[in-house]
Amino acid sequence: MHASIILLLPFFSALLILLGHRQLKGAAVLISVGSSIISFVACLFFLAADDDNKLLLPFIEVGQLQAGIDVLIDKQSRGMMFIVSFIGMLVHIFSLGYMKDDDAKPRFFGALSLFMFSMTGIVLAGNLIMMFIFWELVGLSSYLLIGHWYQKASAAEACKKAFLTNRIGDFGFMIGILLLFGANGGNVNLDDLATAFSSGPLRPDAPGYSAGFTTAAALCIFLGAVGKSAQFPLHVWLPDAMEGPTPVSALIHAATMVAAGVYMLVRVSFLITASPLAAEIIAGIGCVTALLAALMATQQNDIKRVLAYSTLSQLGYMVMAVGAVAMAAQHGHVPHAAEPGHPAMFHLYTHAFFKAMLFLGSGAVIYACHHEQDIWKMGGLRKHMPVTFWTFAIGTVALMGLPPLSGFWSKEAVLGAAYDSGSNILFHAGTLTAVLTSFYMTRLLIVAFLGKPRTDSAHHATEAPMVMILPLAILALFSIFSAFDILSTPLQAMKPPHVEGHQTVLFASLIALIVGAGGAIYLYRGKDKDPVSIKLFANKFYFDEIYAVIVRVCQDRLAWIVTGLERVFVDGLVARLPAAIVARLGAATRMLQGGHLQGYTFLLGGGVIAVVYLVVFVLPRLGH
Amino acid sequence: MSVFTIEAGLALLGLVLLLVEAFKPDISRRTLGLTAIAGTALALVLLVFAKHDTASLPSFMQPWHQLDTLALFYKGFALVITLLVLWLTLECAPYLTRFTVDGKLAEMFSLPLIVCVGMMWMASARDLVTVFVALELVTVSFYVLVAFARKSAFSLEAGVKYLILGALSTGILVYGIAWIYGATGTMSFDGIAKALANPATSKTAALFGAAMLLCGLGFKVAAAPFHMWVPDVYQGAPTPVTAFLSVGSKAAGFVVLTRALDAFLVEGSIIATEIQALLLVVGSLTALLGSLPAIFQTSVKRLLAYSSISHAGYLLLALACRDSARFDLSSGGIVAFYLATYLPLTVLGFLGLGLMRANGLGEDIKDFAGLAKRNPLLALLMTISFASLAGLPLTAGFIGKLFVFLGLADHGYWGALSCAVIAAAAGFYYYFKTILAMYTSEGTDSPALTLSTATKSVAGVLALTILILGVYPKPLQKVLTPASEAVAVK
Amino acid sequence: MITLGHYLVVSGMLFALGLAGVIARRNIIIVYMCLEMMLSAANLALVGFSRFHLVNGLPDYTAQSLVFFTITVAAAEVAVGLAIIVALFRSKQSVDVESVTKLQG
Amino acid sequence: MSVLEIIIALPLLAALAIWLGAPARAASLGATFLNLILVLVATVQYSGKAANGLAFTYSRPILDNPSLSFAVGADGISLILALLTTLVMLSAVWQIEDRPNIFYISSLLIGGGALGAFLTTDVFFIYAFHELALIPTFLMIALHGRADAAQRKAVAWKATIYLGAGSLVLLVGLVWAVLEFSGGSKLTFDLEALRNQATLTPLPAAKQAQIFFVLLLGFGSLVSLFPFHSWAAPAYATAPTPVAMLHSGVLKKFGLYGLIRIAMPLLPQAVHVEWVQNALLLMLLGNILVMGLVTIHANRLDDTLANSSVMHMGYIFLGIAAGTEIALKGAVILMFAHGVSIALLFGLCGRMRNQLGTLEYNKLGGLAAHAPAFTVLFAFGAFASIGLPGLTNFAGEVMIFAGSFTSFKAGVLSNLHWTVFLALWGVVMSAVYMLRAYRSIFHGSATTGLFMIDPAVSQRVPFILLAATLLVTGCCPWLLLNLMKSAL
Repeated sequence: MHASIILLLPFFSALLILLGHRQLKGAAVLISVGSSIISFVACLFFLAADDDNKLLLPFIEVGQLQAGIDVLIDKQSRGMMFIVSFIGMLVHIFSLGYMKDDDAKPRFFGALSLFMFSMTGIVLAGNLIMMFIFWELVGLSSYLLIGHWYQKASAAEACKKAFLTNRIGDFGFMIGILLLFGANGGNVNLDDLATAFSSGPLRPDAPGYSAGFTTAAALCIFLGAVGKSAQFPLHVWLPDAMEGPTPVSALIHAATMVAAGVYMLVRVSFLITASPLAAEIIAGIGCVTALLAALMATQQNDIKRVLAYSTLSQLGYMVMAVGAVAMAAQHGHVPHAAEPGHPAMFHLYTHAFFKAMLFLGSGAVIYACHHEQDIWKMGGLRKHMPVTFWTFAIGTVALMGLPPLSGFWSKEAVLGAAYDSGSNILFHAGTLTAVLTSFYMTRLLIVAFLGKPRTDSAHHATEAPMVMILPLAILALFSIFSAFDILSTPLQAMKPPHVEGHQTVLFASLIALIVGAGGAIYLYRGKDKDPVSIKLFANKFYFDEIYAVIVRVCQDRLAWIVTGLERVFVDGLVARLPAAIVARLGAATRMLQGGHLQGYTFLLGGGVIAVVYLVVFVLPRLGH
Repeated sequence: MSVFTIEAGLALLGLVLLLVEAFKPDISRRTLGLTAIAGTALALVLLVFAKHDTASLPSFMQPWHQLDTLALFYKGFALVITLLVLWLTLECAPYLTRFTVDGKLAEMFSLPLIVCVGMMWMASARDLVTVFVALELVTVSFYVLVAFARKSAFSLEAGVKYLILGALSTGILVYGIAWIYGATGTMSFDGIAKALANPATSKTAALFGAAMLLCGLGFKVAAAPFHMWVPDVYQGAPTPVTAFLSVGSKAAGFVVLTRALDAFLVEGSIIATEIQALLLVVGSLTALLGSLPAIFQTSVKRLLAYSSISHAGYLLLALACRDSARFDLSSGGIVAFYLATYLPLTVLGFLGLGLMRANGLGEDIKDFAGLAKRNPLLALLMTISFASLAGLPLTAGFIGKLFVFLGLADHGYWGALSCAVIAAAAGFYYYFKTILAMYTSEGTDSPALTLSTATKSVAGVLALTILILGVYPKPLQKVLTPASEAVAVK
Repeated sequence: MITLGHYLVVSGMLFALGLAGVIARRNIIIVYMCLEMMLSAANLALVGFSRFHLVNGLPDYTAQSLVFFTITVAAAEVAVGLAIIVALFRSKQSVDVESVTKLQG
Repeated sequence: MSVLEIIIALPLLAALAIWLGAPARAASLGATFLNLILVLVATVQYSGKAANGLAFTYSRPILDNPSLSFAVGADGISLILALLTTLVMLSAVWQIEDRPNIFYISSLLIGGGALGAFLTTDVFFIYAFHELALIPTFLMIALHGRADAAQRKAVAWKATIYLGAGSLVLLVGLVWAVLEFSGGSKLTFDLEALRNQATLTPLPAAKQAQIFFVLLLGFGSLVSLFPFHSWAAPAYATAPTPVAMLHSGVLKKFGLYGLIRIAMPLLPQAVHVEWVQNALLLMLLGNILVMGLVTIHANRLDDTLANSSVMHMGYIFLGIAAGTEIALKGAVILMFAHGVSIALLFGLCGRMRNQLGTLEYNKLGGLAAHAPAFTVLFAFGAFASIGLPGLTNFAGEVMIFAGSFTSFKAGVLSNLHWTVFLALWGVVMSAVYMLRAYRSIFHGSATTGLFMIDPAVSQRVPFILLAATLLVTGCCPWLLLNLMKSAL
């Protein structure tokens, strides 16, 4: 019951607003915000819902293909649902302030409702096809929201890029689903798949088991997560997605949607655990993403971009954790606990709060500085916007992993998983990333908030209105306390059991914190411009440029060539050549009708002779 | 009443009209035409009520004259086409008289009656002598008809070409008859069939005779490679005569071909395989040689001539498919069916052409431009006619083609089928080209065309016939079904 | 002894000559005469076949009846044909086959 | 007398009435609206009676042997396509404004032909009704197409010759099938009888494959199966709006319908014969990949839409190549979905051309600012054709893909499966060109001088109708699937 309210309320809200926003006008905003609040309340009840797996609505039911809208209620979905509806509600409220002067407010809120609907769908999805459906729909809402200011060319390009990059991921996701669909006799229900992998026809000792298949399926599914969670090499869309309004960045491109990839990977962890190779690759990709993104973040000057790369990096962390946990499980390191826990999900949970807050904080800053986003044009905001500063600072240290804030616990869990995976590289890279995280976040805080205002807009900045401050404050509280049992238990966070004896991990994370923060303070205190300049990082390892070349060569140039070939050969051989032959024959046969009587008599006589010759001499010889 | 009496009466009427014109020169052509039309119509009515079996004939006629369903059908067919041609002549008279001596048209009303009698006779022929005589009656009359508009250089040229080539084919035909007689020792179709089924008969002589005979007949039905005269003669001849040639003369040729082939391809015939192969080759070639040169035609009349050749190809292919146990119609029946559906299409097409001429317009495709604006009804009727000629379904033209395709596929003659398909595909081009011209906006500034009520109704009936036969061919099949039984019994 | 073969050879030669004449000659009158020759060839063949095809010891006269028809028809053809050729001559002042080439294509 | 006969006759009679002088708009809107209602009622009635077998049957013999009859009857597949036809026909007719009567007449003829093809059960009439649309399509493109006279005539010729030749090949295939499956001595064109015979005495697979291939070539050229597709894109890009809507949306589905209704049941094993399947897979990959790239290369909206419509046929063919129940039903759903979405897009495209005079991407931009409703409607079409869940196309595509995988054994990938993977890449490509189009036309800043405003509400109705159909059947594809419970 609650599940259907949570799912359908935003759907109808979105439908109503998107189709009738002209008529609704201001009411559209109320509908959207109202529905988000009601969903949140319903979600509080949902937290207490029993584990369940039931069909909500039919969709396609033909033969083996039984793809309905069915909900899978367990700890993971309850916890995730809370994050989504809670942050969703706060972002709705924040947007009331942030988008106050926007002409297209109804459209914005409509798309936001659409997003809430689709994200809820992903969270509740009980089978992979349903998950794919909502997977695509979050892509759509993300597209609409990034392109909210479509008049700006950069926004228009960014939303297109986001959608297309995600499409590439979905390409793999769908293949993965199809492989599982075929192999498991048409059943892609998550519960049933898990059973099939543990004791069903897909278990490793079953007859006809194919390790290659399992790896392929796992990697294909993973490709979906690569797209959605912006992992290397499909990470390029996320920084550009910052073209959308900042609340959107907070909700979609930091806290929830991009985390959907991780959520989904944890959902299919049975599959990843079944394939050592896939687990290693996943961990490796996560690790590379975390590290690369952190490196890129150190040289960004746009406040939202820093946060975006940070998000990338943290998502990489989570994905690495997924892989690492699976690797650990393959080595027999299964943490025994009554309650299911997962470092990736736990990090997702804490990260959602502080990263959403950071984004909203940056939103408040941008709002205050009249849409100035360059941190070097800010400075000294601490005095003008104290609440924003303090919440931002809390978020920063939480992200850096300062004990005992929530980020510390989850980061330690992730590093612990990397440590347990048995791969030193993962652990070292993870630690290095932690160093860099501390470094760039401290840099951000120092440059944007401390020191003196460097421009007029920073000078005249004033604190944001209440509707924007309030969500910040609430999120700040969660950033601090969410990792403690007092919150994490009722909120059904998948906190992994704390394993004693991980001294190395603890030290590593603390040292990383100190080194990174110290380095940043040393380098950036009181600076008016960036003392470090590393082109490679600033230009994001030239990924965009490389991809531009690939697209130009592999797509546009290829399209040009193929179009030419199609016109010349296909059209030429199949259509124009026969047409030309027939036309030539027509002209030739027409020559027979020259109008000369002698020619006709000749042909007639010749015809007679030919016919007689044929009938009397040739045909009898042929035998039939 | 005996059918023979009707034929004799019709011939008499033709002669009387000829004499009346000669001795009473001031008689109006309208009177003459209406008399001829009335006579033909009466004959048609009488035919329905006449005695319909061979036994009703005088016994001396029975060896060379028969009255099976096929014969009766073709007799009716001949009367209908003659009726239409006479009416068409009347319609085109004001234009035609400009090219005739003294503006007289008498022969144009009397000779068609003679031709009609010849065709009716041919339908009943049981031996080669009768065939020859009836055929020549038709052919010689046509020499006159084709060249009738003597003041027109085109008509005269067509007449000369038809005369020379027709006479040449007559020679070949007779020579073929001679050799068939030599090989089989008989002139009657029954006897020939019997002799050919006898392995002792000389195969080479029979083959030689049959080939020559088929060449001669091939000329009449415009089979390739004896089709060269068709475009020139059709284009040059007065439009009613062209329609008559295209439908009547061709039908007459095919009825003889049907009879002859029934004999040649009889069960156990020593020359069956060769003749059948020849028919397939000639049929395919005809369909192609009719269709391909038409692609570049600019004269609609000439286009219809090529179309007529192409249709002859399909008909030959239908004849090549013998013994289709799977449908009720024999190949002869299919040919009759095809010709019956072909009649309204062609006549409607030539009617349109004649009306264009009567309104002082040309016969080129460009003259058709904007017809839809000038006279929407005529454009629609012509569209129906041309679509049907192209073989579009839901029109009569399609059913016949379907039968041909069915027969070819049933026998596994895939090569011939491919040729037929190519020819039909090319056909789409030139028929649609004419249709397109009628609807273009160019030429819409020309004056509107007006049609008399009689014209409208005749054309309307023809168009309706095309459509009705296209969706409800059952009655026609009913008429023809006993015919096929009669053929099968033989 | 003159056999059927002799008749047929002669008839064949006549026919071939006629055909050759039709194809080769340019004067329509001569062409027309060659056509008559072809008909004669056919007649000769018919008569020959008839003579050597004995029914009850007598030649079979069906073929010879056709010969009479052929001769008649040939006469009719000539009558009509010459009329047309004369008309042609009147309008073109020529009886050359090349004078009728307007209709083509 | 069956209600289906009325449904078929209505548009044809309306066309005749207009020719005779009836008010064109009123007559055609009335007829098409009434038709939509009738089809909806029939559909509801059909799904009410357990959706089993053929319904509303009635037969009028027109020839004894070979036995032909004007036999009507509908099962779920026919009804879905009839629904598509009436929907598109109503929208197409509605959006015609201030054009000569021939626009109405030809729309009605094309629609009526399609209805006849979908609702009759005699192979003869199925074939015949399709051909009925040939002349109106030809004339409309040649006379009222959107290019200079020489070019539009060339395009019309190409399409007509292609369609004509294709239908002749098809005729050969049908004739062959009729001969093989008539059984006994009597020839019959009755589809049910042929199907019964096919189940009683199935042909050897090798022979089935031969017949199927001929039918595939015939039907395929009508559906623009690669490499017989080169007529389609220029024809749709050039055709006047209602013709483009009806032909690409409805009439083109005839070939697919024929394959599913005639070829597949008669020759069930044919697609599983290796060479046939491989050939079909190659050809449909041509549609998807080659035409996908060609579409990406297009730089005008009409070109993009026309080529995309060719490309998307590949997916439906994939459903046929897979040949399983799920895939075939998916193919039917996709036929419906594609018909509605492409008709919507062509309709909007025509409007744009009328208002703006150009469809070139580099001359357009920022249209969303002044025409929000138009933009939303276009987005429905565009995202439907991308295969966004919630719009009908997705349901069809996912069923086709899933249907291709029902026989999958872990670790063994057949050609079919590889094709599915490549086809999935095509989905990415379609997103590329559609979003590029959307971006260039609606996003960005408005180009000077070129801007359009939303159509009046009454003029939006046809497009809203189509968009709503996409949404409703997209969210509830079971509405359509319920109709096909016993089909296939």
